[in-house]
Amino acid sequence: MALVLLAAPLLTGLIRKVKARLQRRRGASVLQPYRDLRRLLGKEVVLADNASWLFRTAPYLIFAFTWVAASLVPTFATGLLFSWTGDLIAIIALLGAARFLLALAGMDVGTSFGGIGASREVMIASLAEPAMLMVILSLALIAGSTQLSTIAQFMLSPAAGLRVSLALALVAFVVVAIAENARIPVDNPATHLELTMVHEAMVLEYSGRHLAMIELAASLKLLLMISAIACIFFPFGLVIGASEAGRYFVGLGAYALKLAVAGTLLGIFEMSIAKMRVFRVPNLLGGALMLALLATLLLFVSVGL
Amino acid sequence: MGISFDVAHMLAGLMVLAGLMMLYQDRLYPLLHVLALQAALLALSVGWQAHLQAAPHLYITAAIALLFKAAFIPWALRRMVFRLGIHREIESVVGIGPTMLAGMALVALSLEVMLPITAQADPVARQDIALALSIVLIGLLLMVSRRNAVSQVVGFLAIDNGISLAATGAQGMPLVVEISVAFSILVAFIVIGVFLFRIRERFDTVDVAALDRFRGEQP
Amino acid sequence: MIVALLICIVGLLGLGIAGVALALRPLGRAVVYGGAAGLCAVIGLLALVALGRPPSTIVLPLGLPWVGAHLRLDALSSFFAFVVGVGGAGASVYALGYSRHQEAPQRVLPFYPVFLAGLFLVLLADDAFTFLFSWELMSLASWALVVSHHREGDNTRAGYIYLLMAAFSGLTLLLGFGLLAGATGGYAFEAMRAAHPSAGVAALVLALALLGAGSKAGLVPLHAWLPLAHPAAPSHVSALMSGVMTKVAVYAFVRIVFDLLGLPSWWSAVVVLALGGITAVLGVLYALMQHDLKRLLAYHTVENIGIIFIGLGLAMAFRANGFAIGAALALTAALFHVFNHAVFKSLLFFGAGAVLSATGERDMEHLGGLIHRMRLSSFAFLIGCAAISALPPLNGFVSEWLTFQAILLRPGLPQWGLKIMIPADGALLALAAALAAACFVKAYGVTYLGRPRTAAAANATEVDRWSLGAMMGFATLCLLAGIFPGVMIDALAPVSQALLGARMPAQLVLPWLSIIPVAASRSSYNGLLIFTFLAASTWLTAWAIHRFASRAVRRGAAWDCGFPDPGPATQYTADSFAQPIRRVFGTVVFRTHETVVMPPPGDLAPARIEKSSRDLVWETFYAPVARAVTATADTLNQVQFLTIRRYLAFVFLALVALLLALALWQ
Amino acid sequence: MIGLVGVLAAPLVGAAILAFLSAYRLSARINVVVSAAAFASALLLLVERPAPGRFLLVDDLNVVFIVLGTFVGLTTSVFSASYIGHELATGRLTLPYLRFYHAMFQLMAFGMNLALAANNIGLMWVAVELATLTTVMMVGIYRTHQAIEAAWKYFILGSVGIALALFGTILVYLAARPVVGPGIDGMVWTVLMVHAHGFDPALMNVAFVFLLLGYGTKVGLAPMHAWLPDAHAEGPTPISAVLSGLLLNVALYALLRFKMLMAATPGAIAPGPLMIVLGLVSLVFAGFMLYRRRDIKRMFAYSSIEHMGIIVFAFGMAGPLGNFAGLLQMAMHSLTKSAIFFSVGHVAQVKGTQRIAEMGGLTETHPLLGWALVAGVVAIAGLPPFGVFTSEFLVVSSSFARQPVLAVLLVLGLLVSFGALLLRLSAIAFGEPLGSVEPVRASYVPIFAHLALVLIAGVWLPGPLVLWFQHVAALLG
Repeated sequence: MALVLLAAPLLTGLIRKVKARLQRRRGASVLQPYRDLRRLLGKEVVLADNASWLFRTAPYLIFAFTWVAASLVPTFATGLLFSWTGDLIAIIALLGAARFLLALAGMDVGTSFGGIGASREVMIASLAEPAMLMVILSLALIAGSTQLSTIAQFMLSPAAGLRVSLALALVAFVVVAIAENARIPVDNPATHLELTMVHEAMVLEYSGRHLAMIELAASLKLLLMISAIACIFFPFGLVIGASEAGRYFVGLGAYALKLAVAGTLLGIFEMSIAKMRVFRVPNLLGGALMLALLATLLLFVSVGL
Repeated sequence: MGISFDVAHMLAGLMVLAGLMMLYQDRLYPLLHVLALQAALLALSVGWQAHLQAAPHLYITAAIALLFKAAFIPWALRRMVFRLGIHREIESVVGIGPTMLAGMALVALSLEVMLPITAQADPVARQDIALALSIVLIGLLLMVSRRNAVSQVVGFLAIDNGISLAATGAQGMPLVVEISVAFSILVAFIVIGVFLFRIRERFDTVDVAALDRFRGEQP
Repeated sequence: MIVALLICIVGLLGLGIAGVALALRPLGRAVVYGGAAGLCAVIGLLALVALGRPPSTIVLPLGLPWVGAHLRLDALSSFFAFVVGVGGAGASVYALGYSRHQEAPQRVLPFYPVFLAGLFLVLLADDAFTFLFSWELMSLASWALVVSHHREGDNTRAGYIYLLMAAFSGLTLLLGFGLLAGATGGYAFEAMRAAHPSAGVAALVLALALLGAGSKAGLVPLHAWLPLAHPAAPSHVSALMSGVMTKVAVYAFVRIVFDLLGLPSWWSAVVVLALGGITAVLGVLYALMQHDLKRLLAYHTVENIGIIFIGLGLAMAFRANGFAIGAALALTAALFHVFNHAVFKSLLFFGAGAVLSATGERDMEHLGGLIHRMRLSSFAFLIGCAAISALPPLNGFVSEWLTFQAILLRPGLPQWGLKIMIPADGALLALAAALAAACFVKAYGVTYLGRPRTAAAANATEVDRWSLGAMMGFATLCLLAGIFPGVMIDALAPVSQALLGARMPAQLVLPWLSIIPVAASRSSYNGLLIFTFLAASTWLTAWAIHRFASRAVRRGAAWDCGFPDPGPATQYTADSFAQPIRRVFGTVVFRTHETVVMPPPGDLAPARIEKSSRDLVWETFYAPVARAVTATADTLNQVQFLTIRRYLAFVFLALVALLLALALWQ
Repeated sequence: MIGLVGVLAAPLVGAAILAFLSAYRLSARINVVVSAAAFASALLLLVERPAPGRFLLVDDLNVVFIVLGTFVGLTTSVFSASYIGHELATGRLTLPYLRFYHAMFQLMAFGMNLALAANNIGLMWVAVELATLTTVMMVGIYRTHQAIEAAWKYFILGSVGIALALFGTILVYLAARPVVGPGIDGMVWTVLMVHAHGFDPALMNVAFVFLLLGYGTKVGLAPMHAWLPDAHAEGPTPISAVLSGLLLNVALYALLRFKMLMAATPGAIAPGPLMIVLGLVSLVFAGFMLYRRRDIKRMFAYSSIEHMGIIVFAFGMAGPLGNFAGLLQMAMHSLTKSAIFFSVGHVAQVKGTQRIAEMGGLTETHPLLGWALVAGVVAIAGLPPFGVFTSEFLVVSSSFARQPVLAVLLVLGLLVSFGALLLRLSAIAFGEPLGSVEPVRASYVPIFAHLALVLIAGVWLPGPLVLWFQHVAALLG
C-alpha cells in the first residue's frame, strides 16, 4: 500500500517530463509532484461560503477509496495479503465511488463550472464503466476468475496463448483507462480553459490540503490502471505466491520498468494527438464498449478464441 | 283427415295471403280493409277449430276476433287516421317489390323450419304452425318496413292474428281465451297510446315537434 | 407460526376499521401508524424465524366454499414476508411523523393498514382464489391511497390508469390460474403443483405470469402506470408501493414460474432475460430525464425490477440446463436485490417525503442547498443514493456483484439464444448501474447541494424525529447488509433449497466474513474488510494531515474561475445536468432533439434552447389501444340514437338469423 | 302454503289498499309494511314449501329468485319512501300520481312473484306481461317528453318481445301435447319436465329460438336491449332499481326454465352456444357503450346489460361451476346494482341533475354518499372484497380451461367495461367538487344493507346457501 502511494507522484512527474521533452522544453524535474504536494499541504484551505460538510470530507474519502482500490492490485507480486477482499469488479466499483463523491463535491458549491464538470464526468463514466466491466467479463471468461491475482497467474501459465479477444480487450482497457484518468484526448489535465475542462472543472473550488488529496488520488488512479494493465496483459516477472527475496527484487525491477515504459508511451501518445470535442468522446468510448462486448461474445460463442 | 283438414288449411293459407296483401298495400285505408279481412278469416278458422275440437270456449275467442279485431280496431284506426289527418299513403323503407320478395322468403323459411317436425305431431297443427309462423314473421316485417305508425300497429295486429291462429290450432290448448283477451288488452293499449300521444308518422317520436331533439342522450 | 401471522394480519384489518372510526382525531394517526409499525415488526420477526422451518399450512372456511382459503408459510413466502415486514414497519414509523402535515387523514388512515394486510395475504395465499382476492385487495387499497390527494394535479388520472393496469394484471393472472387449475377447478396450489402442464400450456402460463406479475412489478413496456401512481401517493405509501408492492409482484412471478410450473424451457429464460435487460436500461434512462424527485425514484424502481428479473432469468436459464448451483446463485442474487431495493428505495422515498414536507416542492428545479438546513436527512439520503448506485461497501453493490458472478458463471450453455443474451445482459446491467450512479449524482447534487433556487428551499427546516429515525434506521440497514452479506446469503439458502433443490455454499463459516459465491479462486468479496480499510485510511490521512500539515480554514466567495457571483440561477439544473447523456442516448430512445434559437446580432433578446422528446413506449403500446377503444365506442354509440323501428328491425333480423341458423343446422 | 299465499296475496292486497290512499307518509309506510310481509312469507317458503299444484310451484330454483326479489322489493320500498318524499317536495310528482305509483309498485311486485311462482308456462307469460305493463306505467310517470318516449319505446319493444315469447310458449305446448295429451297438463312445468324426453326436438328448437328472443328482450340482451337504458334513465330511481334488481332476473328465470326443458329434450340443439353468443355480444357491446354515457342512470343501466351478458354467458357455459357462478353473479348483481341505484338516486336529487358532467368531487361534498357509490361501483366492477369478484373469478377461470377463446373475449369485455365504469367513477367521486353541496337526507339503511351482504358473500359464503346453489346448479345441468 505504501509503495503505490510513493510511486504514484513519480509516475505523474515522469509523464510530465516526457511531454516537456517532446515539446523541446527542459521541464520540471520528475520530483516536482512531490514538491507540489508538500506545498499544497502546507497551505491553508479557502472554502467557498456555502461549501458543506460534504465538500470538506469528500477529498479524504476520495483518496481513501482510490488508495484501497490501488492496494488491491498486485504490483510486483500476487501474494498480497488482502487480495481476496475484492476482485476486479470491486476495484472498479471503488473507483466509481470515488468518482461519485468527486462529482457531488463538484456540484456542492453551486457554480456553473462545477456543474459542467460533474455532468460531463458522469456522462463519460456511464460509458467507460460498462466497457470496463465488459473487459473484465472477457478476462474472467478466459481465466475463469475475476480475481486479479488468479488472472495474472493464468496469464503466466502456458494455458493462455495469444487470443483475438485478449487483443480486443487490451485495446478497450487502454481506452477506458485513458478516459478514466482524464487524459488526452478525452480530457486535458493541464488545461485551464474553462469550457474544455472536465476533471479540472470539478476540483475548481478546491485548494490547499484538499486539493493535495485529490491530486494524489488522481495520480494513484493512474498508477492503478497502469499496474492493472501490466499485471493482466504483461505479467512478466510477476512473483507468484511467496518465494525468496531475490525473486521479489526481480519483480520489483520489472514493475518499475513497466511503469517507466507505460509512462513514456502515454506521454508520447498524449503529445501526438489533440483533445477531442466532448461530444465525440462517447463515440470513442462506445467503440471501446463494442470492442469489449465483441471480445466477450467471441468467448461465449466458442471458448477457443 | 279429409275435409276438416282442408278447410282449416285453406283458411290458414288465406290468412297468409292476406298478410302478403298487407305487404303489398301502399295506402292506409286498403291496408285496414285487408287487416279486417285477415281478422275475419281468423275468426272463421277459430270457429272451425271450435267446431272440430268441440271446444265451446273457442267460440268466445272467435267472437273476440270478429268483434274486436275485425270490427273495432280497424274502425278505430280509420277514425284516428281521419282525426289526426295522417297522410293516406304509407312511406315504405325498401319499396313494395323487395318487401313482397322478403315476405315470400319468410314464408319459405317458416315452412323449411317446420318441415323436420316429426309427423307424430298431428298434421293440422304442423301445417297451421308453419303458416302461423309465416304470418307472425310477415307481421314483423310489416312493422319494420313501414314508417307509418298506423301500419306498424297493423303489423302488430298481424302478429297477434298469427299467434291466435297457432294457439287455436293447438288442440286442447288451455288458457286460450285468457291469453287472447290479455293480448287484445295489449293491442288496445297500443292503439290508445298511438291516439293519446298523437303519433302521426312513426313510433319513434311521441311528438314530432318536441322530441326530435331528444334521442336518449344527444347533447 | 402461521396462526400468529394471521392474527397480526387480522389486527391490521382491525386497524383499518379503527382508522375509519378515529380518522378525524389526532389519536387516530398514532393508533393506526403505531399499531401498523408494531404489527409489521412482529410479522417480520416471525417470518425471519419461520425462514428455516418446514412450511406450515392452514385452511380456513372462507373464500371459495368447496376449496376454502388455503394459507401456507414456506421459505419463499416467509422471506418476502420479512421484506414486507421491514418495509412496512419503517414506513409506519416514518408516517408517525410525516403524516402530521397530511390534510384529509380520513382518506389515508382507513386504507393504509388494509393495504399492508393485502400485501401479507398475497404472500400467504396458497390457492388461486385467495391469492387473487388478496392481490386485488392490495391494488384496491393502494388505489384509494393514490387518489387520496385527488384534487392535486392529475392524481385522479394516475389512479385511474393504475387501477386499470391492476385489473389487467389481475385478469391475466386469473387466466393463468384458470389454465393451471383446469376445467375441474383444482384451485389449490397443491393441486397445481401435482398437475404437470403440457409444454404449450406451460408456455402460455408463463406468458400470462409475465404479463400479470410484470405489469404489477413495472416491467417495460407494462410500467406506464408506475411513475404516475407512485409519486401521487403520500410519501410513506409511495415507499411501500415502490419498495414493497413491486416485490410482492416479483414474488408472484417466482411463485408461479419456479414453484407451480415445472422446469422452464430455455427460450422462456431468454425472453425474461431480454425483458429484464431492456427494463433496467430504459428505466434508468427515463429516470435521467425526470426532474420531479419522486417520479425519478419511481423510474428507478422500474430499473431495479429489471435487475431483479435479469437475476431470475439467469436462474431460469441455469435451471433449464440442469445447473442447480448456478441457478441457486442467480436466484439468491435476485432475492438479495429484492431485499436491498426494498430498503434503499423506501429510504429514498422517505427522503423525498422529507423534502416535500420541508419545502412543499417535488420539483428539483426549485430546490437546492438543502444539505445545510437538513443535515441528517441529507446524510441518510446520500447513503441511499450510494446504495442504489451500487457503490461499495453498501448493500446495492453486493447484490449486483452477485448477479455479475452469476453471469460469469457459465459461458458453456448449449443454446445460442442464451450464448448471446447472457453477455448482452451483462453489458446492459453494467450500463444501467453506471447510469444509475449518474442519475443519483444529479438527484442529490441538484436537490441537496449547490445554492437554494427558491425561497421555499432556502427556508427549509429539518424534519421531525420519527421520520429521521426511520431514515437513519434504513441507512444503517443498507450499511449492515453491505458489510455482512454472508448473513443474508445464508438466510436465503432455504429458499433456493426449496425451489431449486440446491443452495449456495454456506458463507458465515468463511474467515473474515467474506463471501465466496462458488470458489475462492473464482471470486470473493469482503465488505467488512473493505469498509474497515476505507474507514481506517480515511481517518488515518485526515488525522495525519491535520496533525502534521496545516489545518487552517478561510471562508471566501466561490472562485468559479474569477467570475463574479452570478446568482443561483446560473447553477446547473437537473435538465442541463442530464443534457450530455440525453444527447448520447436520448436521441435514439426518446427521439429528443434540441433547437437553439439565436437572436440576430444586435438584438438583445435572449437566446433560447428548446428541447422536445417523445415517450415511444406510450405511443407504441398505450395510445393505439386508447384510440381503438375510443373509436369503437364512438361507432357503437350511434346505436343509442336510432328510431324504434330500427330497434325492432334488430329484433326481426336476430329472429330471422336464428331461424336460418336453425334451418341450416337441421 | 301460508308462505306462498303471503308472497302473492300481500302485494295484491297492498295494491288494492294503496290505490285508495292518498296520504303520502301513510302509504309509503304501508308500502314498506306490505313488502316486508311479502319478504317474511318468502322466508317462510324456505322452511316449508307447498306441494306443486297445477298453477303454482315452489322448488329450489325459484325460491332463490323469490327470496331475492322480495328482499330487494323491501329495501327498495324503504328507499322509495325517502326518495318519493323528495320528489313530492320538489313537485316533480303530485299526490294522485303518488297513489298511482304505490299501487303500481305493489302490482308489479305481484306480477313478478306470480311469474316466479308459476308452475304453468301460460300463467308465467301472463304474469310477465303484467309486470311489464305496470313498469311501463311507472317509467312514464314523470310525463316529461323524455319519460313518455322512454315508456313508449319500452312498451313497443316489450310487446313484440312478449308476442314472440307467447308464440314460443304455444310451440312448447304443441311439442308437449302428443306426449302429455291435450289439456292443462301440457303447460305444467313439473309435468313437462317429466315427459321432456319424448318431445319433438325440431319443434322445441323453434320454440326455444322464440323464447330466447322473447324473454331475452326482457333480460335486456343486445340487440334487443334498446328499451332498457332509457327506461332506467327516465323512470323514478326506485323503479330503475327494481328493473335492474328484479325484472331482469324474472325474465332470466323464465329463460333458465326453458333451458332446463331444452336440456331435458334429447336431440334438441344445445341452448348453450346461443346463450353464450348473445351473452358475449351484450357484454362487449355494453362495455363499449359505457364510454359515451353522459347520464349517470343510463350508464348504470348499460352496466346492467353488461352483467346480464356475463350471467347468460355463465349459464350458457353451464357445468356445475358455470351455473353456480351464474346464480351467484345474478344474486350479487341485483343486490349491488340496486344499492348503486339507491345512492345514485340521492346523488341525482342533491345535485339536481343526472348529467355526469355536472357532478364531481362527491367524496368531498357528501362523504358518506360518495364512498357508498365508490364501494358500489368497485363491487360491480368485480373487485374484492365484494361478491361479484367471486362469481367472475369462477366464470373466467372455469371457462378458460374449456373455451380459451371465449374466455379471452370475456376478459376483454370485462376490461373494457371496467375502464369505462372507473373513468366515470373517478370523475364523479373525485376531483374538484361540482354542483350543490347542501347536505342530503338520504336513507342509508338499504344501501349499506345491500353492500354489507355483498361484502359478506365476497368473503364467506354460508354453507347451506352453497349446497343449495350447487343443487340448483345441478338441476340446471
